[in-house]
Amino acid sequence: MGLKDFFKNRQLKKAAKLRNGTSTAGSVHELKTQPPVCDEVLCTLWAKCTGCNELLYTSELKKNLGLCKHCSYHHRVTANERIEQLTDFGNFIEINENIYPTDPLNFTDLKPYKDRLKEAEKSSGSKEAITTGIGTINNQGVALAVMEFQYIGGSMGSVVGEKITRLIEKAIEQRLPVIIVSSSGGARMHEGILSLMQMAKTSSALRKLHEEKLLYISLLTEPTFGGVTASFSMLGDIIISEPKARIGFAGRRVIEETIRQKLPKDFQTAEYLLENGQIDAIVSRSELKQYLSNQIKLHSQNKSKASEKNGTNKTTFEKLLAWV
Amino acid sequence: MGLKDFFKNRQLKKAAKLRNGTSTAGSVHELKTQPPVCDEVLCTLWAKCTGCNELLYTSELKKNLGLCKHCSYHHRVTANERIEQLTDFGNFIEINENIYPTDPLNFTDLKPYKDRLKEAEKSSGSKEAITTGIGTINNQGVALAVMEFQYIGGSMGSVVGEKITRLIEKAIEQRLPVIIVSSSGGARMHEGILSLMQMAKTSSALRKLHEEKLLYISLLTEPTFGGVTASFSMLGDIIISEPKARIGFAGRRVIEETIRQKLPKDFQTAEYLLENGQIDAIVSRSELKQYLSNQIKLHSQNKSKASEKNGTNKTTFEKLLAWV
Amino acid sequence: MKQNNIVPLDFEKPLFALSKQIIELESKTIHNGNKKTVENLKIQYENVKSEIYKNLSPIDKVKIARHPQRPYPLDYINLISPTWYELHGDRTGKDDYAIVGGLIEIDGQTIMAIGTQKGRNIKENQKRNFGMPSPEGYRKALRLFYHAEKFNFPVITFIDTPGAYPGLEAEAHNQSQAIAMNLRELAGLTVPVISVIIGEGGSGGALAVGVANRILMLENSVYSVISPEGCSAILWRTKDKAADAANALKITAQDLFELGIIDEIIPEVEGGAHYNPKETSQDLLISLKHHLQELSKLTPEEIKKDRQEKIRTIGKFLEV
Amino acid sequence: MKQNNIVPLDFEKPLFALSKQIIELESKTIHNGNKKTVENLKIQYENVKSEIYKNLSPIDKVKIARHPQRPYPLDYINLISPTWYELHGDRTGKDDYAIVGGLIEIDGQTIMAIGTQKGRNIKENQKRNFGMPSPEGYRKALRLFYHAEKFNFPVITFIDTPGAYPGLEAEAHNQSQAIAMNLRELAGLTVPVISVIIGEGGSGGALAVGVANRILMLENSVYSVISPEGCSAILWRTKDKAADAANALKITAQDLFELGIIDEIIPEVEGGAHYNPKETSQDLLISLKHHLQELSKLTPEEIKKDRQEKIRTIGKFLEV
Ligand SMILES: [Zn+2]
Ligand SMILES: [Zn+2]
Repeated sequence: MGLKDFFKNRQLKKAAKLRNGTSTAGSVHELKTQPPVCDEVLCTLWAKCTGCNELLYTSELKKNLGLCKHCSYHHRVTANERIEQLTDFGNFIEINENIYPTDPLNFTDLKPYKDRLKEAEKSSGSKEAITTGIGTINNQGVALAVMEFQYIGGSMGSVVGEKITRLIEKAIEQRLPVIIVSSSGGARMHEGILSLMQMAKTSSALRKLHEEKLLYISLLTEPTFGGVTASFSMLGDIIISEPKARIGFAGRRVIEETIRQKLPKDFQTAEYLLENGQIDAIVSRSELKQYLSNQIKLHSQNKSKASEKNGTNKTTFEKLLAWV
Repeated sequence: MGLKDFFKNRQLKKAAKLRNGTSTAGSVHELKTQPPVCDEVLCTLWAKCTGCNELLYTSELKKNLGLCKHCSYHHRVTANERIEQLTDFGNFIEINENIYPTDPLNFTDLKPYKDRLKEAEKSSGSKEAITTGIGTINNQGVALAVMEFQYIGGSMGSVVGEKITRLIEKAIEQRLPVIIVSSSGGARMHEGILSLMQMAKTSSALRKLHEEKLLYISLLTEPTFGGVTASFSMLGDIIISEPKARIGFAGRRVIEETIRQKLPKDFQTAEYLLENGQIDAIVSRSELKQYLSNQIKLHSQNKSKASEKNGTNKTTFEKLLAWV
Repeated sequence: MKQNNIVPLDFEKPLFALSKQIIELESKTIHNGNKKTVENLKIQYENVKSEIYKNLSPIDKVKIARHPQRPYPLDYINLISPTWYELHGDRTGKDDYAIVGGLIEIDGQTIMAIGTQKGRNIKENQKRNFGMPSPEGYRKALRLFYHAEKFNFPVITFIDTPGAYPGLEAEAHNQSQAIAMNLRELAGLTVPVISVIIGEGGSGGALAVGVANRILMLENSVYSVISPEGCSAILWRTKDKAADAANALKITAQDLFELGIIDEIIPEVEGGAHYNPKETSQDLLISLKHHLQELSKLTPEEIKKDRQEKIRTIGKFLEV
Repeated sequence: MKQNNIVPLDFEKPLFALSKQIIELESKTIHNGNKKTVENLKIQYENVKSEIYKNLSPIDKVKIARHPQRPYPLDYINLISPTWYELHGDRTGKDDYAIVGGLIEIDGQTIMAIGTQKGRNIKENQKRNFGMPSPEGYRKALRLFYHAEKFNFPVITFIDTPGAYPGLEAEAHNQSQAIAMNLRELAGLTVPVISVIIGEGGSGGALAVGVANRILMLENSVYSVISPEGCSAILWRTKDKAADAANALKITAQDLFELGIIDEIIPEVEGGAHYNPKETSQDLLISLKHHLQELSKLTPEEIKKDRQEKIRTIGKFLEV
C-alpha cells in the first residue's frame, strides 16, 4: 500500500467513524472524505526545502509533519493537515462549515472579488480561510480553529470573523479551551470596513471567554500579520509560535519604506518576538500536540479537583459530538 | 504687625476655630499652636535661591509658597507649610498624631538610632517623617498625608507606614479621596526589614482603596526616591509632580557606579518622568490647590449625580470632624 | 465668500479663482456701475460651489479628511468643554503624543476624552508622529479607559489617524498586542463609549480606540480597513489607483451608515469643518449630549451588552 | 568529608585544610598502622566544623546566601516538580531573564512558580543580569500572577536577588511603578501565595515578588531592606563595615522569624544548601506541601484577607 493510499484509507476510516457518531447538525469535516489537498510544491515527487534548499521526498516531508529532516524548517501545512496533526485520530468535527463569503461591497480591483473567491476555493481546496470545529487532543476536549493561508493569504473577512466568534461562543457554552492556529496576511481588503470590524468582533468574543476564565492558546505560524495579529492572535493566555515563523503588525517592506532603513534579519521572527517578550514559547511542530495537551491538562486540573467525585475528567469524543 | 506676628496670629485663630469644632479624639494639628518651623535657610532674613542663586527675602519667599520670584524654583517647604498651602484656612485636623517611633532593632551605626530620632524631632520640629489628617480643599473633604523631608530624609519606617495605612483606612471608612505628598529618600534602614515591609503595608491598603474606587492623587515633590517611590507614591490614580523635583527608584550615584557612565542632566527630574510616561502632569505649586480641588470635583461629580436629591455635595469641615 | 486663509484642495481651485475674481472686480467697480457682472459672477460662484460640494467623490472626501487645517481632537475638546485636564503617559516608559487623553466636562458630567492627535506643522508633527500612535499610546489610552471605568466616566474618543505607526520600535514593543488588548478591553467596559471619526479613520490604529456603543462620523471623514493608496498598491499593483480604491472600499460616512457600521453622520459646513470649526463642534456637541443622555438610561451591564451586541452583528456572509 | 568541588568560603578554609590533611594522611597510612592520628584529626575536624557552623555570623550567612554554587530557583523547580513549562515575556517589549516564571506541579496541582534567577557563570550572568530584575521582569511576573489567579493556580515565588537593577533604562521604564504595582496586586490576589527566600532577599526588588500568605526562609538565606555593603556606605560612611551593618540590620532567617516577619525556617544541610541541594529541596517541598494544604482550606476571599491581615500588622511603634 502506497503512502497516498494509506492516507486515503485512514481518512475514509475516520469519516466512517465520525458519521456513526454524529446525528446532529454538525457535518463531517471535509478532510475526512476528500484526498489531502496539496499545493504545487508538496504534490510533486520532490520538494526543495525553504530552509536549506535540500531536496526532499514530498511524501516523506508530509509524514514528517512538514519538517525538513535536514534543517527542521517548518513548511506550511494546510488547515486540514494541521487538524490531523493536532487532534486525536478521527476525533474532529467541523462546525459552521456552511458559512460562505459574499461580496458585500461589490468589490472589483483588477479582478472581481467574486472571481477571487472562486479561484481561492479551487486552489486551496478550502471554502474559506479558516476551519473551525470541536475535537479532542489526547482525549481532552478542545474548540479548535485553524487558518488556511492558501485561501487569499489567510485573510480575515466576515466569514473568518464569524466562524471564530461562533467557535468561542461554543467554547463558552461547553466549557472548552480554545486553540486558534493563525496564519494570515491580515484583514481582507475586499470586504472593506466589514473586515476591519471582525477584529473587534473576535476580540469582543475573547473578552467574554476571558471573563469565563476559559483557556485560550494562540498558536502563531508562518506568517501572521496585520489585523489578525492585532486582534485574536495576540490575546492568548498562552501565545506560542512555531520556529522561524514571521509575525508582526506591519509588513517588513512598509516599515522599511517608512523608517528608511534596513531591518535586522531576524526582525519579526518568532525568535525575535520571544526575545522581545511577546510570546511565551517557541514550540517545534513535532512536540506541538504534546505541548498543547499538557497545557490543557495543567490549566484544568486545579478546577477539576473539586469535581473529582463526579468521576473521570476525560472527554470522550462522543460527549463532544452531543454538544455540536 | 510684622510678618512673623501675622503668621502666629493667624495660626492661633485657626487653633481656636478648630478647638471649638472638635470634641472627639482627634487633636488639633501641631501647626495651629506652634510657631512655624523654619530650616536654616528660611529663617534667616535672606535666602539664596537654589535655582538661580538670586538672594530672596525669606519672608517674601514664604509668602510666595516657597517659589523664587525670579526663576520659579520650588523650594522645599515643611509638612506644616504644605498643609497650610493646600487645605482651607483652619480646616485641617491631624489624626494618629500620637504614634511615635521606637527602636525595634536596637540599631546603632555611628550613632544610636534613638539619638537620631531625638535629633530629628528637634531639627525638624516634627514628631515623625509624616503628618496625616483630614481636611478640606475648597470645601471638599480629603484625607491628606504630607511627608516631612527634614525628619531623617523623609524616610519610611513603621510610623510612616502605619500612619499612611490608617489614613487610607479612614478614607475608605469615610469615602474620602486620598492625597499623599511624598518627599523621601526611601525606606528607613534603622528599622531594617520592618521598614521594607511598610512598602507592602501601604500598597496593600491602597489595593483596598482601589477596590473601593476612591480617588488617590499622589503628589511627588523634591526629592522622592527608593521604597517610597516604589510603593504608595507610584500608585496614584493621578500622579503629579512639582516642577524640577527629582524622583526615582535608585539614586543617581548608585546608577552611575553601576552602569559606569554619566547620566543625562535631566535624568530623574519631573520633566524626565513626564517625557517617559510616568506621571500625569507637572503642576506649579501656585496652581496646586486649584488643580487638586478640580480633580477631586471631576472625580466625584458623576457619582454624586445619583445622590443629588439628598442635597448639597459640599463637605463642611464640621462634618469631617465628626468622623475623626 | 472669504476663504479665511483656507488652503484650497485641487477640486476647490475653480471656486477659489472665481472668488478672487469677484473680490477684485468688486473693489474696482465700487465707483463705476458695473454691478451686473459681479452679480452674475456671484450666481456662477454659488452654482459652481454647490455642484462641487454636492458631487464630492470618495477620494475628495479623503482629501478633506486630511486637510491640514481640519480641526483635530484638541480643537474639538477646546470647543465643546470648559475643562481639559490632560493625563499623560503609559506609566511604563513613554508618553506618546500621537494620542491625547484627559478629562473634560459635558453638562456637568466628567468625561474621559481620548484622541489620536496630528500636528499642525512639521515640528508638531515630529512630536505627534503625524498622528500615528505607538504601542505606548494605545497603552496610555487603555490606562485611561480603566480609569474612566473606575470613576464612572463615559468615554468619548476622537479619531483622526492614518493608522498605527509602522516602525521598528513599534513592532519591538508589540503594536499588535497593544491594539488587540484595547479591542478586547473596550469591548468589556461598563461605561458608555462614544467614538467620533473626525478625519481619517485609519484601520486597526483607529479601531483600537473605536470600539464603542455609538460610532459617529463627521460628514467628510472616512474610515477604512486600509488607506486608498495602500489598497491601490496591493490590489492594483500601482500607487495611482487610490481614487478607484477609495470608491471600491466604501469608506465615506454615507457608505458606513448604509452598511450599518455607524450610528450617525454629523453634518459639516460646506467645504468641510475647517471652514467653521465652531459650528461643526456645536453640532457634534448636540449629538454627543443626545447619545450620552440615551446611554445614561442603561445599567453598567446593559451598556457593556449593548456594545458587545452591536459589534457581534457586524459582517456579511451566506449561511446555507 | 569530601567537599564535592565546593568552593570554600573564607571561614570554611580551616575546615577544608583539615579535610585535605585527613585525606592525604589516610591514603598514606593505609599500609602502616598510623590510624590513631587520622582518628584524632577526624575528631578535631568534627569539632571545628560544628563550631564554625554553629557560630555563623550574619555576614557569614550573607556569604553562604551568595555562594556561587548555591541552588537557584530553576534548581529547586527542577528538584521538586516533574513539570516545568516556562512562560516568557511581559508582552510589551522584553523578556527579562532575571525573572523566570512558569507552571510546575505539586501533588497533581498546577502551581505558578516565579523566581529571581542568577546566572552560574559570566555568560549566564550577562543574560540574567546577576539576578537583578528590570521593570519588564516585574511586569512579566505580574502578568503571571494574573494568569495564576484566572486559572486558580497557587503561586510560589523563589527569591534570590541582590535587588532590582539600578540602571538607566530601568529608571526610564519606571522601575518604581513596576515594583509598586506588584506589591499592590499581590496583596489583592485570591489564590495562595507562598514566598521562599532561598538566597539573598534584596530589598524592594525581592519584596516585589514576596508579598505572600506564607514567607519561608532557608536557614542560611538573608532578607534585608538594604545590602550590608550599601548600609555601611551610607550610615558608617565607609564600605568596610558591612559585617557591622549585617549585624545591626537583623537580616538572618532567625532574626526575621523572631521579628514575626517569616513563618518558617527551612533547615539546610551543614554548610549550606549547596552541599546537598537535593536534601534541602526535599525539606522545602515538604514545607510547601504543608502550607499549600493549609491554605487550600480557605476560600478565595479568605486567602486574600489572610495575606492582607498578615501584612497589616507588620511594624513596631509606640502609641500613647
Ligand atoms: Zn531544510
Ligand atoms: Zn530663583
